[in-house]
Amino acid sequence: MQYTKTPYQQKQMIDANGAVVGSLPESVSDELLLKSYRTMVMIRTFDQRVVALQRTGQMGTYASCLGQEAIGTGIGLALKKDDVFLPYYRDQATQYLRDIPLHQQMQYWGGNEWANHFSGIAQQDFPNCVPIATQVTHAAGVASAMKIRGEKRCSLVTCGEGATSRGDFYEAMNLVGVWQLPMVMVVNNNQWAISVPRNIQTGAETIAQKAVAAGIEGFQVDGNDVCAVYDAVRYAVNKAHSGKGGTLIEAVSYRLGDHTTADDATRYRSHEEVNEAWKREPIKRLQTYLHASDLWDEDQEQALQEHCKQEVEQAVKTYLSQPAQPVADLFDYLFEETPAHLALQKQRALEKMARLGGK
Amino acid sequence: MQYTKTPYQQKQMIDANGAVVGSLPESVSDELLLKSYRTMVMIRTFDQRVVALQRTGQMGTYASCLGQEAIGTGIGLALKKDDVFLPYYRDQATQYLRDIPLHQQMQYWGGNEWANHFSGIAQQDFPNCVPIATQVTHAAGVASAMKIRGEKRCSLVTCGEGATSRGDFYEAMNLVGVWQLPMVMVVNNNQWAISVPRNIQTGAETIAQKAVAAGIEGFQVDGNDVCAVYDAVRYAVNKAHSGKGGTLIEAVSYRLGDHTTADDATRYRSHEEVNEAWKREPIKRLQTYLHASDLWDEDQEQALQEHCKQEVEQAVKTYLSQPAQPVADLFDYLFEETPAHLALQKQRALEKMARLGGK
Amino acid sequence: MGMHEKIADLNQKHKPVDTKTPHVVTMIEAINMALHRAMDADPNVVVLGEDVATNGGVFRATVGLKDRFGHKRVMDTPLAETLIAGISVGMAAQQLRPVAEIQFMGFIYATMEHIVSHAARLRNRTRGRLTCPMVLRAPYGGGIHAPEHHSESTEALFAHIPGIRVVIPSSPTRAYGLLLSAIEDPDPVIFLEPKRIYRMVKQEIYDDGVGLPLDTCYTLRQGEHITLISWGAMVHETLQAADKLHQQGVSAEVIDVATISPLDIDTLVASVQKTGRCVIIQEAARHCGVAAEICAAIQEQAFHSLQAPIARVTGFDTPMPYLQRENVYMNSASDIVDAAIHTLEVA
Amino acid sequence: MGMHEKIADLNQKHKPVDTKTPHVVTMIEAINMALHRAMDADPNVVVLGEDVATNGGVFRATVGLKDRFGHKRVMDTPLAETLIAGISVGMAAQQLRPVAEIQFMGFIYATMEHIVSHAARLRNRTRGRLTCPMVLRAPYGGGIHAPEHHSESTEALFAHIPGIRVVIPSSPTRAYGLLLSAIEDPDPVIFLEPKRIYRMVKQEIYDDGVGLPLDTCYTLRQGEHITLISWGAMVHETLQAADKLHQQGVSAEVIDVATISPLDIDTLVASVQKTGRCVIIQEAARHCGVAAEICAAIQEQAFHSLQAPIARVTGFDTPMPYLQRENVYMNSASDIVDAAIHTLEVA
Ligand SMILES: Cc1ncc(C[n+]2csc(CCOP(=O)(O)OP(=O)(O)O)c2C)c(N)n1
Ligand SMILES: Cc1ncc(C[n+]2csc(CCOP(=O)(O)OP(=O)(O)O)c2C)c(N)n1
Ligand SMILES: [Mg+2]
Ligand SMILES: [Mg+2]
Repeated sequence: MQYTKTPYQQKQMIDANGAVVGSLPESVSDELLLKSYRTMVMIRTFDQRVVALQRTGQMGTYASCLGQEAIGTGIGLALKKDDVFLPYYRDQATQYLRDIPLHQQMQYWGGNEWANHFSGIAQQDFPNCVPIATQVTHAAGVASAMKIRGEKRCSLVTCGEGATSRGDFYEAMNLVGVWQLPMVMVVNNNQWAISVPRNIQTGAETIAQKAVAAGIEGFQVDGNDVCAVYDAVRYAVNKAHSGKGGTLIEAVSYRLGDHTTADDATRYRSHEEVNEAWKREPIKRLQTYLHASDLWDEDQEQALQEHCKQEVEQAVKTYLSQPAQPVADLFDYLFEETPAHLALQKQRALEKMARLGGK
Repeated sequence: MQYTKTPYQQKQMIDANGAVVGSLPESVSDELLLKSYRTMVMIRTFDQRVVALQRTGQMGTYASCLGQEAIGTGIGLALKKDDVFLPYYRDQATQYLRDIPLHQQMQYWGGNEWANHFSGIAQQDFPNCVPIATQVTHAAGVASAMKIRGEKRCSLVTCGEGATSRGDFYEAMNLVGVWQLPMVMVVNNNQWAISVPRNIQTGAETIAQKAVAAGIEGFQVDGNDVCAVYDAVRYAVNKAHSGKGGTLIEAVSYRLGDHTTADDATRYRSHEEVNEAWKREPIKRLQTYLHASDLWDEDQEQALQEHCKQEVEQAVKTYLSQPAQPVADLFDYLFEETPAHLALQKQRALEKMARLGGK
Repeated sequence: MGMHEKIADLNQKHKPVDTKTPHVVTMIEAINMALHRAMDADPNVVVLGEDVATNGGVFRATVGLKDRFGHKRVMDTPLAETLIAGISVGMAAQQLRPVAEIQFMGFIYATMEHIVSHAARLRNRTRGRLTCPMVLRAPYGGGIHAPEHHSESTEALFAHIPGIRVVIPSSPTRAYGLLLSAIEDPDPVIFLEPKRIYRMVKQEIYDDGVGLPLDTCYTLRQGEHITLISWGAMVHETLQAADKLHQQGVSAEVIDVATISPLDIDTLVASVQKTGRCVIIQEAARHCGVAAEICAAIQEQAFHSLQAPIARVTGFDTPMPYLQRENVYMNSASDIVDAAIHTLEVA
Repeated sequence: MGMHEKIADLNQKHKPVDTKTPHVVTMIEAINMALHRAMDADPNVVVLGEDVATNGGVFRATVGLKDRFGHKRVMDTPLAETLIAGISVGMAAQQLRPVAEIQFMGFIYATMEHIVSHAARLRNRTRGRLTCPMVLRAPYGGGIHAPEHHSESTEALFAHIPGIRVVIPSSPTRAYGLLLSAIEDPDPVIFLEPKRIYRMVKQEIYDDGVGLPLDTCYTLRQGEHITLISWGAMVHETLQAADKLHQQGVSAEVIDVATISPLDIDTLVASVQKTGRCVIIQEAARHCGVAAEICAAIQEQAFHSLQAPIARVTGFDTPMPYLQRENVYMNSASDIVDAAIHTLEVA
């Protein structure tokens, strides 16, 4: 067998103008569309509020998901509760749909390890992963455990297109291929890895084609089209559950914000490019479609905006009232039983805090 | 663009029976065929003698290239003197053609760092690389240097098919694609990585298709057909020299021997498989072709066998008479100038050797 | 520390284990026995690595496991160390107990990101929600005339990392007991096997599934005049040195550190408080090795007992030479004796 | 140690450099200045890493270089640390002088195989035929309230590896001079930049291309009663501690180790022989850190001068906590003063 290039068809259901391409599949119900929309609006509200918190010194460095809400939302809606989600760090929407409260997500970015203490359906999910691409390998391990035990579950991992340059990405994908692991890889191709544009990240025409290296299925979807993302992930999850192996999904989107609050993207990319990208962003198009389909009206929009604002403000309040964790916690979770040397160091830290009048 | 599977055509010129497939290209002259043949016979003679040395305790662990002589030979004949060769550890033939004397190759396997002190056209070549796949990344660095300086040279790196599972392989190949590096990657797919067969190494149908992940050209050649290997490498080297980027060549062959002298392959593979593979080995088919084309006769064969034996025996003699390196050498090549602590340690080592009556 | 309790959980058929008959085994056989025992006792234990399944490992540590426990629990991985470490983290987070083999310690560096940034932190990062009960086994150390990169002893790199245990056996008995405990341990363990002594001595072992504690040093020989501290293969030269010293009228205490991180410093300090003199022997390069930590910690806590500077017998700050000169690198019992005598001569 | 000689080799146009006017700069500016100077002086110097070209580095260390020297010499790489280290080895073997940036030390672990197994060994392995004059720069250390993995100080891992230098500046002057020497050095250098003090103080620097020696410690303050040894950002707390001690009538000698491997032990030993007491301060986790080596080496060589155990002020054996508790991890000048007083109180 060899592989030859053929013209590519990116999967899309609702285009940038809110028009349906072909027809929506059965899996995409009105209810789903409305839930998608509500989720995306909530997450955008959250996102902008957290950026504001950071600007006023009440938050650590934060990675905004502005413009990429459809990816996290599509994933969150398609993933099943027994599956395991391994995020990178722009997965606010998925985490929200995995029932991780907004204030807990704030607590993470605010710098408190207790934020990673998920419960409910996220109980086995991984926390955000900072060392790029390493989570892809963990996901292969999680999927291996599922396969070894013969469970009908899968792991779903996300990463950026920059992450696809790292060895971890390929080593893990290769394993997915050869062990036929129940695993879904979703690449958020937001065109930038900090200041490095997609075209100097790899010579491959698409990220999706990297799947060929592992002998697995790979395809591109419009990552600003929540329906397309949802449908693609649903397909890949079902495939994984039925023992047919892994899938690489390239969700093509755009990072409308800075890389993080520590970054200033005007240094390396043009306003024009960003303005162009705004025309394809995910929320507006779905709103247009919902309006056009009489699924949504101005009152509902008003109510939703108000609701989201309130929820987010409530989360901010909870977040800001959460105390820093007890100092002892820094020492007691390295090992199941705290060894002697750490017990000693803990004691010293507590004494020091006491001396300094700290809590 | 997307990639679709199409039936594969492995490049081959002289088949397992010694028959020409299609016709030989101009680049493959009679002279070249004869030189190929002579080289392969020399290397096989060398290889078997080194294994014997190891069995009698006169040699360290050795990785035989039995059955894979065509790959190293094709590379060595196609590579230009200003190019840089980065081998893995089954490249005895290429190293021989890069003028690294046989006794020096023995010295390497015999455990003496001076064996890596190449001169002549191998002056800038890398020594054998033990940590699997890391040399592929070095080759990308070498090619980057050439590209930065605008030189008409390339790097050529080899590895096994097992090595293609490692992150280094993909990270480097990705760079070759995106920086359009003058680099040739030749994978010796000898079907086994110690005890692990090709089909549990990767789910990809071919190693060649991994090139798709990097957006570079990749193809398979019959690695037992020295003409096909030569022609493929020649093509890739020319392409690199003319600024058209990198190539992945999968040379399909078979490891007829144990993995190394420390291995016993009968533990994990069948005699039948090995016997089948012997029918496709590279030397016999070329001999058949040369005889059939009246380029070779029995007398020449006798003379060649005799010549190779003598050369190899001469090399053995030289190797066995080489002293171990001076102890001081262990300390004097870590840094250009030996720092104080190493000078002290050297002194202690020399004193110890003196006490023990060692040289 | 025993694994008996777990046998009840076992959801697959297993041969009854004879715990009464002693086996006279080498260290590599003891490791193989412990792996069998652990897999038998707990269905969550899985073994993975390069050539560990069909081939039984290049040193035969995993021989027989695949036939006994099947390919789902004994897995040949693709050739990728980062992957091996990384999937172990993922498996462990799913409550498996992966025992991964890195074929030689010289190829362990590609695992470091997963060990340092993930295995060592998963429990802490999630405040105990996800844990990482994995073992990363690797043959380590020199002295077998192997090719380049096959003789490394860079245990210090792992010893510096908070959140993992680093365990090194030096006899068949300790290999069996420490490996069982490492596998049973709820946290990640780097288990380094001194390959030079894989087949050096045999000991009588009962395959009783009883682990040895990971939080203690092992005093192998009591003594009054000087404390000799070592771990791994060098324990053997250290014991020989103690014999030679004994012939010279010197009574040396010999301690096998066994778990180099977290360290049982109390045992070491108590010994030096008794003897007043100390030599630490490591095979690894000198600069920033584990001997430095032990030395620093002892002088902190036993300063007033010390009658002489603590001496270190270590490898050179060079790579292990290619095999023709390997012998120059390795320290012998005489080198240890010399250092001890020198230390004893300090007034 | 100057780079003047090399300017003659220069085969590309460059602005004449004003070496007479003093620049008042922060450490990050000094690093940027040194990079400009080195690239100006030697066309073989190339800069590579993530976001180093167009963006000028996430800390602005490489700002201006791409515009000045072009994209062939200042390269944004794909996001792959193993690659960055590995291609640097390949480039260096071809006589370039790559200065590679790892964006944060927390992402340096993926480079370890290339550093340990190749960069550190290329000269030795080929008996001087191929060499590896590369510099691997990385911002390191905590104290800037960054996300997880952005505050690591694992310099001990590199310090243990034979064949590389590990250099850590602690002021703009030393950053400028040490970086120039690191780039000019014919062997691999790990250059760790304490990011907490990137912009903390300014110093007057002449952009004269003169490097500072890599084989010496820097005595920043002479003293009689106690020796305080540190490196990196903690040098600042150490100097503050010396001030406080001075107010209490204690004269403390302060030494910035600067190059932690190979170590200039002589300067340290001489100081402790004079003062008889010593505190070593490191930001990193305690167990098997560089302080342990310094402690071990000093007690070996200055045993009879020591009037008190050598004390270590170190980080805890935990990862750096998420930012809300970072302050608990970091030691302050008072912590150092306490340790010094404690040491001085030993009879
Ligand atoms: C191993 C590693 N290297 C470098 C970094 C620093 N870093 C953080 S995000 C980032 C870019 C990631 O780009 P991409 O994968 O495209 O994801 P995006 O942020 O665009 O969503 C880099 C270089 C890191 N976190 N981990
Ligand atoms: C990083 C690394 N891991 C493991 C090894 C041990 N090892 C040596 S050769 C080998 C198999 C290599 O297989 P392949 O790449 O197919 O090359 P071949 O030996 O078959 O030519 C292994 C696992 C090594 N040398 N380096
Ligand atoms: Mg991106
Ligand atoms: Mg192979």
